[in-house]
Amino acid sequence: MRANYRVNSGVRFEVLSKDQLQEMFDGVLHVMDKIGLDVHHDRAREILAGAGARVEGKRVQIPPHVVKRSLATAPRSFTIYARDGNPAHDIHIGPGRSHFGPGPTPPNFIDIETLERRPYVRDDARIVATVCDALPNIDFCESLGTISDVHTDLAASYEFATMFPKTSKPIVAWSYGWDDSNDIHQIAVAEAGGQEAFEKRPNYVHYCEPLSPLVSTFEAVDKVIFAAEHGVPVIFTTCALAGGTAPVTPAGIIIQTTAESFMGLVLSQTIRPGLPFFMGGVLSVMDMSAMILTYGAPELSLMMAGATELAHYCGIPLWQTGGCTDSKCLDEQASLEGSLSVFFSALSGGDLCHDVGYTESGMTGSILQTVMMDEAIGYSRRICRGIEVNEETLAVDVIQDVGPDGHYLYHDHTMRHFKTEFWYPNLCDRRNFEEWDADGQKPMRDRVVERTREIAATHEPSPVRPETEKAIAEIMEAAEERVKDKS
Amino acid sequence: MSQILEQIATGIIGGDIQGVEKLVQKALDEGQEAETILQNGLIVGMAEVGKRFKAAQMFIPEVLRAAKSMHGGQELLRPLLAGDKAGRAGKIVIGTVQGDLHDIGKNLVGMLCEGAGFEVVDLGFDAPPDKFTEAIKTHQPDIVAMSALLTTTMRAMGYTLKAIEEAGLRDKVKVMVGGAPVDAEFAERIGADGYGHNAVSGAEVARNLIEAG
Amino acid sequence: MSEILQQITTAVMQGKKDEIAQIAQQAIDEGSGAEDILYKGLMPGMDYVSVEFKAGRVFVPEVMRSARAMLNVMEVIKPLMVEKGISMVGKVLLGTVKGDLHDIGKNLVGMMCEGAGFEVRNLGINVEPEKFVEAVKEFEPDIVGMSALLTTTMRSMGDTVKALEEAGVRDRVQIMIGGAPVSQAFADKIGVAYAPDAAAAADKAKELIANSR
Amino acid sequence: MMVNRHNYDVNATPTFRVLSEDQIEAIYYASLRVLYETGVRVYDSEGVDVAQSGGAIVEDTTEKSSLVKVPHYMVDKARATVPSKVVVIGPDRKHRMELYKNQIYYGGGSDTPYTIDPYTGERRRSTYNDVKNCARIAQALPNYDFHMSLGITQDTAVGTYDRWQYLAMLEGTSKPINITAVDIEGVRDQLEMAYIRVGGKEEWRKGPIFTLYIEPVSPLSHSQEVIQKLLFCCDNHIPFVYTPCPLAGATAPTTLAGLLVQALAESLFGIVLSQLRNPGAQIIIGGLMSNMDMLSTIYSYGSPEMALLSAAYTDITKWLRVPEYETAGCSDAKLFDEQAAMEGAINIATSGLIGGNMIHDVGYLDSGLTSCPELMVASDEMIDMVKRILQGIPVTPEAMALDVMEQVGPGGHFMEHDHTYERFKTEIWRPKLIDRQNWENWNMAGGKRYGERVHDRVVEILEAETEPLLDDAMYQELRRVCELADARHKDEELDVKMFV
Repeated sequence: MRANYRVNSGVRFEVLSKDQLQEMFDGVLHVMDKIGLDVHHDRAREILAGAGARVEGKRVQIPPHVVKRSLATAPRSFTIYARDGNPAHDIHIGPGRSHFGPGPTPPNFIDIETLERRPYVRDDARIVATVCDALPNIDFCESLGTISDVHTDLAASYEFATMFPKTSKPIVAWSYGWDDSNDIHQIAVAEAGGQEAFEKRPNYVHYCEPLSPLVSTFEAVDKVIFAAEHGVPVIFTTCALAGGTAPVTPAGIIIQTTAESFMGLVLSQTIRPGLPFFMGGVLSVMDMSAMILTYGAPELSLMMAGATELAHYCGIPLWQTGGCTDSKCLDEQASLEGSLSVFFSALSGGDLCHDVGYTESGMTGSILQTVMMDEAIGYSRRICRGIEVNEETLAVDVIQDVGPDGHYLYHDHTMRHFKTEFWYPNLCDRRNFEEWDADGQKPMRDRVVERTREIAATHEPSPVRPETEKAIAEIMEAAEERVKDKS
Repeated sequence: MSQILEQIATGIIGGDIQGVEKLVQKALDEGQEAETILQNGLIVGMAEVGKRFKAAQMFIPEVLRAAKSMHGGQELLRPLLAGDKAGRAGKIVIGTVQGDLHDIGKNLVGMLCEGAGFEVVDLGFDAPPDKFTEAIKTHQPDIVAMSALLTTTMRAMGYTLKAIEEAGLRDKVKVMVGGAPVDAEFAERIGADGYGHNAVSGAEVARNLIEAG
Repeated sequence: MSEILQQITTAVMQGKKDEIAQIAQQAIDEGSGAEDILYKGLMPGMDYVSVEFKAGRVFVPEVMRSARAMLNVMEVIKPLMVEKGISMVGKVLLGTVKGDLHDIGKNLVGMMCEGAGFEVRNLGINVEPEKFVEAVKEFEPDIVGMSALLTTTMRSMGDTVKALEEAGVRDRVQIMIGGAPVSQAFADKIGVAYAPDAAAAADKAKELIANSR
Repeated sequence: MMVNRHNYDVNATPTFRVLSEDQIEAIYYASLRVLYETGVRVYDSEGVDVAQSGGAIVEDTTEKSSLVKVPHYMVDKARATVPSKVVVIGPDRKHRMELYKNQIYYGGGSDTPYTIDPYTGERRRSTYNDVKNCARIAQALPNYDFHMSLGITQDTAVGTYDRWQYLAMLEGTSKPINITAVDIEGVRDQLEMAYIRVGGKEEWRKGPIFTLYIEPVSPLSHSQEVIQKLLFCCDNHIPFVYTPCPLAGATAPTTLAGLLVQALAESLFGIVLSQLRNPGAQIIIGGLMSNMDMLSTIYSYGSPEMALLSAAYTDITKWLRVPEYETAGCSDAKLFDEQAAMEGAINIATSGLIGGNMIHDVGYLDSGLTSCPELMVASDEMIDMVKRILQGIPVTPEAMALDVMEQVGPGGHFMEHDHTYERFKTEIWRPKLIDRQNWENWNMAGGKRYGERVHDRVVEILEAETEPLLDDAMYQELRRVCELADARHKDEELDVKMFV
């Protein structure tokens, strides 16, 4: 019998100490209170003023107690449900868990047949949803593109309408504004069986993106209001560039983006206390030569890990970023950049890690990258699971049994554990040279393409209810009607 | 095919060591021919195991279990089987060569060869050339298999082959080699008859050498 | 005289934004003309910076400094230029289109164009088509540059082009566009020029000027 | 007002741990039990005598070996004298490794039978020239702190390959080297070569220029060669790496904790024996532990378990206060591809985070059978990225930049601010071969994959004119040691040009 014994369940990773986190949190409160943010939305400013904010023109300053009140009502743990009731597809947000999925809105897509870069089209949404549904380490779905072959105003509506029937994993939805948010919500509600049922088991999350530095745009705020009024879990995340739209120092950018995100927090919690809220955002550096927001920088991993710890310190989940790259093709750079950020995201326990499948600094979505990163996520998850230490795993008796110069291949202990202790890859090739050689010397990217095509061609996601199919058709018809006079 | 033979095959696949022995005994008690039990039960099961392993549906520890069950069943049948080999695929003398203490690869090959129906004589690791020649004289194997994990100890394979030649035994046995740094080119250079690039292929090569006579 | 112009060039290259105005004043006092200061002092410095930037040896914040240094001198010599009727390479009017609050890319373009010797007027973000029209009439630019970061606001680019046409000023200016979702294909569709990034935008501006003259 | 913070914890770097202190102790005490109750097999009578003289129980003695059981107090005693810090300095007296606690140094791996030809991309047997080329690449890469051969010379005699290999490395690099030796004569010759290179025995004592790689066989077996090398190192002030290579599921328990128990018992025996022989003898324990892939039967160099075990073992060695031999930058891929990048990136990250001291095998492919110059160059960049992450997030008023945000204000930008100008070069990591251009520019530049750019860099390094590291006289002197060794081995058949 042991006493006073403490174990690590999984590995331990920490970027910031508690004291440092408190100091950064105080910095966030300072920014919100003393500098304030510009909020380009009249009604939002009214709501915020009602909650105790000081409003002058567009500038909104929020005192610390108002922020803290909102933090107190926002939950740390909750569930986003699979639309079909498949518990394996539910996402349980809470300490020590990280989840992964693609990202929204790149203009381009890598065609999985021709492997060429071209504008994102509607059928790509189907492919992305189908493949995400099948991948073992992808937990939620996002489109990886903005549909270019439908009416511009309906890109988001069509995106959701196309993806929703093709995956039962929760979708993170993106939209332009109120109308298409409503299209999306009606589809989700139809499947859930009504607004009340939806609120009990929300099956999607809404994504809103304000601006850095310290600007809440009309659309982003409008969508938060929509989400709060309809009980949709919400993400409020800026996309800041250290050295461009945020301080060049990691502590500075984390503080600024947190303040930007907290504007959405206060707004959403004021409208609907208890609404699940994800703090953002995408934190990376501006490459001072290429003038891009880099999606492959080591700073992204570092800053996102710091932001995750700050969010958790504040008691709310984080919208993480990883599995993305600045590479223009499926290559070694895409793999190493994506793998590093995925690994650090998993280590830090970012609650929803998105952009798995972003390439070319977010300009091109690639489901091939997602498929490749699925492997890196599985790999990272095995490491994060750590090492279990107990009498059975210490195996002193087994070592005694086998003895010097023996082997463990026949041992019962091996039979008991070899499947759970070891991770088995899908894409990493561990055959010896001769077998690999005989099979055509394929690099991993070839296997990625093969696997992607195979999944896209063969995977059958669980269908939506027939009523939902009908509802989707009606909702989209009404939407077309709504925009028919706009160019 | 009778039900009991199917059960034996299933037992092999499941690596049920005791179960297979019991079933083989039962089949004998029921009056089945030993040769039938071997061909339509044990070997059928093991063939399936090989197939599943290649398809990544079975893992090495399971394959080794299956091999052991196969071996157990076969031992029961052996006295009843006709012919000088008594149902065996052949006899192998196996060892890790002199100077090399790594024997995990050699162990794997040995176990898989047993599963393939061979009688295996294991000389252990760090086995000098004369230990091999002695063993050939004593056990009269069909095949001598040598393993090495180090580039430096690979040369002991050459020395051993030479010793076998000098003892006038070279034409009595087939010689196969394997191990991480060994490749087909090297095997050819020292005059071995076969090369296995991993444990599974080692067992296959052994079978092919026997079939080729 | 050329020594002091050399000093100005060096000060631009090194981004000495505070010291440079003094050096320029000294140059004027010593009898340098505005044209010399601009074309033999400032521009060679900016050309160097621009080449180094494209080679990846000088970085955005440094280019910013150099551009700022140049602008500080421009403040000093502007009255002289007006007096003598000396013009810059050209005039560029910039803005992020209506509905879009993204600023950073457009600011980079502004800086690069300034560095290339253009006079730049920046209309800021969320710029209505009418505001572009007004500014074209008043500022009389050679080039109008528009930026958008959102797919939805890309439409405003088309609207702005239309508004310029309707106001009858479309043929007085060249138009170029840029921003993450913007492509050559889209630019072709609305009949304007396209630049994939800020450095390319400055080159494009120069090219448009050269073609128009 | 200047106010200092106190009672304030600072994470100066990210912190990473696999095992809690209680778990480390559970593993440690379990290995003490293995050492005493199961024992280790020792195939060297001198080694057995040394152990016995220190109090070990010797049983089951055969013609070749004995079972040696080590009581706990012997381990305690050895731990009291084993150095917590080992220093190795390259022959240029500049590149140095201070191996202790959380110091990290990256370097290659030893003796792969194959190398990927840097020009043709084909896998073939490694030659003297390959070893020299890998050393030259290591010399050129800033994140390589030490070197190992990354190829076994196979166009020299097998019995003396190690001297030639060392000569090839000395021709290519002036960084510290972890050598291998074919036998005790090989160590002796290479030590002589090191004396020549560094200017005599006294100079060596000031800072040894190599460590010797010694590998006992798992489970729990210590060959004559291994023990003899260990004793020789203890007697001659040679720091050495004592690293078993247990394979979970084959030569060690399948459960990772069990593997750690066994590996630690194997290392502790090395510590005990070395400290009995010469208290203060410099030993580095490791470090290469992984699982057998149960489908392919390979020793996996790219598995997450490898990364995890190496990190966990570092936790243990830090607790023991003994320098650690970590493993990273390696893969099971057969060429430098996305798999090699993925496995390499993550295991480089874990090794850097955990702070393993001497992190080897950077550049290994094909489960340790093939060395790859491209993976070396790519790893250099990955290590650089990880080092950026290791700088952590300083939380100071300057870094928090609240005043800067106020000056810039909502909707502004930071590109022109002094705060950015003064820091961007240190805060923003610059890639070397990673490409961040936009699609148009990348496409215009030829649209190359990362692997192609890495390949170009390899060729560039190899074709660059560099000053020879050895002057002709020294080269001849070193070469003479190799030739004398060849002369002693000239009667061995099958030896010369065995492979190539």
